[in-house]
Amino acid sequence: MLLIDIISGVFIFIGCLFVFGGAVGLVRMPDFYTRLHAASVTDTGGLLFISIGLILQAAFVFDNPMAAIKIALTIVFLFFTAPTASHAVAKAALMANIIPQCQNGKSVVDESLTALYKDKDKDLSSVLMPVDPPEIISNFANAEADNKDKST
Amino acid sequence: MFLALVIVIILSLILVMIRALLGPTLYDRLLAVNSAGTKVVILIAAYGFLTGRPDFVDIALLYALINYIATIAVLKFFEYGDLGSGAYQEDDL
Amino acid sequence: MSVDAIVIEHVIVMVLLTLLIVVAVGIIILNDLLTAVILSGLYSLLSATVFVAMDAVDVALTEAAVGAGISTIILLGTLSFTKRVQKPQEHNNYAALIIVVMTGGALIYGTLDLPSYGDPNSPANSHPQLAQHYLTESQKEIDIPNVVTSVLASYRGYDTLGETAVVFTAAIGVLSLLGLRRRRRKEDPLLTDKQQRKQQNEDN
Amino acid sequence: MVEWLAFYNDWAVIVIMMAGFYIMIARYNLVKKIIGLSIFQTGIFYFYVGLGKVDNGTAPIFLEPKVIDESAANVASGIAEQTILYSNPLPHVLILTAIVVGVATMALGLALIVRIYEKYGSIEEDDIQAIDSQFICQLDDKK
Repeated sequence: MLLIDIISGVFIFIGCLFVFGGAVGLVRMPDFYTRLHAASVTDTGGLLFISIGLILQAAFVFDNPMAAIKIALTIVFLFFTAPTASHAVAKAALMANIIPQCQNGKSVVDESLTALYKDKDKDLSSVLMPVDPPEIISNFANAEADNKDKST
Repeated sequence: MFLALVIVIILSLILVMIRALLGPTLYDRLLAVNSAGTKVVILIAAYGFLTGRPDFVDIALLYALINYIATIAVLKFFEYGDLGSGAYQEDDL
Repeated sequence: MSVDAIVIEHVIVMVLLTLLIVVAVGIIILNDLLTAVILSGLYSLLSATVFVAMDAVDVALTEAAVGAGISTIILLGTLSFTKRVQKPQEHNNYAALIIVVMTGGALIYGTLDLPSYGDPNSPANSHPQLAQHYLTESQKEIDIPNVVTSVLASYRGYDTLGETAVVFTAAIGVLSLLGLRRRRRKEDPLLTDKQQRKQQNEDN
Repeated sequence: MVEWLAFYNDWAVIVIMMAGFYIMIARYNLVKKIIGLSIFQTGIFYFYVGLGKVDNGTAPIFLEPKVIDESAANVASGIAEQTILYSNPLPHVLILTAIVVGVATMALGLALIVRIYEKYGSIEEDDIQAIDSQFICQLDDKK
């Protein structure tokens, strides 16, 4: 009994770390997509670990196998639904022209990407490739030049 | 152990609620509510263990499904401005 | 369970109710209707947790199915037929605030005579012909382990019949108001490309 | 527990109810009013269900006798022969009915709002009243 308590306690502790870290990330992250990343990944992981701990407790300590089966079903359903919901949120946000940002607040992706993504007739293979590094550098150079112009 | 679990989940629920209330865009709020749904599922399951009767996990099971349905309904509304498939009307989305 | 367990349960209920107050205030302040609908979904999620913490698991099940599922969906359906943005209000309504504060003060004065939360000897919990009868006799009389089900379906079956009548009347009312008619699709030049493509796909 | 904390739940419930009440009478948007109505309702639900809660009690679903013995053995404070306590099932039944009726009411109100929007083109109360008064003025002019 003690062994089971220790094992499930370790699982629940790991899950608590995941869940709490995800919640902190949801508040602290600067951008929608980073928040999405923080929330969805840690929710799924935290749920998995906590549920494993609860299953161990239900099956061995509480002697209630039905509850263990129900928690296992919860894991199965949430592993289908939670990533789907996260994907749907991300897709809807991309459709609504919310653009991923990088450190200095400048857009990583060209705004034309989202416009092209909506237009399904065009060939997306060229767009979905990452933008050429020289182009990004030139974008940043332009942005810095703009900033200097504004400051002067 | 279960008490610590419940406390951690309530704390993270508070954090998630801060994002749901402050979130600059609607998608932030929706993401926060979706995440809160997952946390509520864990909270209900853990509360059953805390009070010594883990029979009530089926509420958590139901919640896991209902939360998904609500999120998808909201997203469908975002994307098409409508819940049905027949009328595509212009609105001020 | 010891005294500590009671304190823990009380504190959990208190914290959850406080969170509910915060969400309700958020619904008051924020102007976007879609935000209000999303927050009311969050409200239903929290409220089912409160019901679980108050030992009302059947109520929590119903609230989960009805509050979080059906209410959100019918509110969204209404928003899809009407406007999404609430008109911003210029003035705060101080008369309404005064009325609300006075009503709340009167109600709080009324609570001072109530039995405290979780009192097993309160009149509602110790009445020999209601709660105690259901708890002690229903296993013999009806033989269902869930007391709520036996009270709902047998002791108070006419209540449930009346509830069904009310729901039926409401369904008739909704159908006669909205009808089964289809909304006519307008050929609007302002439709976005995606919606136009969807429309074409449906026509083909 | 501290004396005044015994009433904290009731007061929180009253604050929730008053928040819903404030939305209903101070916000002009009709959909917002319906949301406020549902908040007011849930405040009443918490009040009823909270009245039925019994300390040390569990949900009113009968346990197997074996579990009763185990939980009695688990009680560390040494109350060996204590019968198990259940919460009051009657408020739960009433609230079950009330939730379903509340959703029916809400659906009816939302259907009315859709009809109002089709007629008036607005779901703001002051707009609707302005249109109404304009209409009445036109009738008076015709007379």
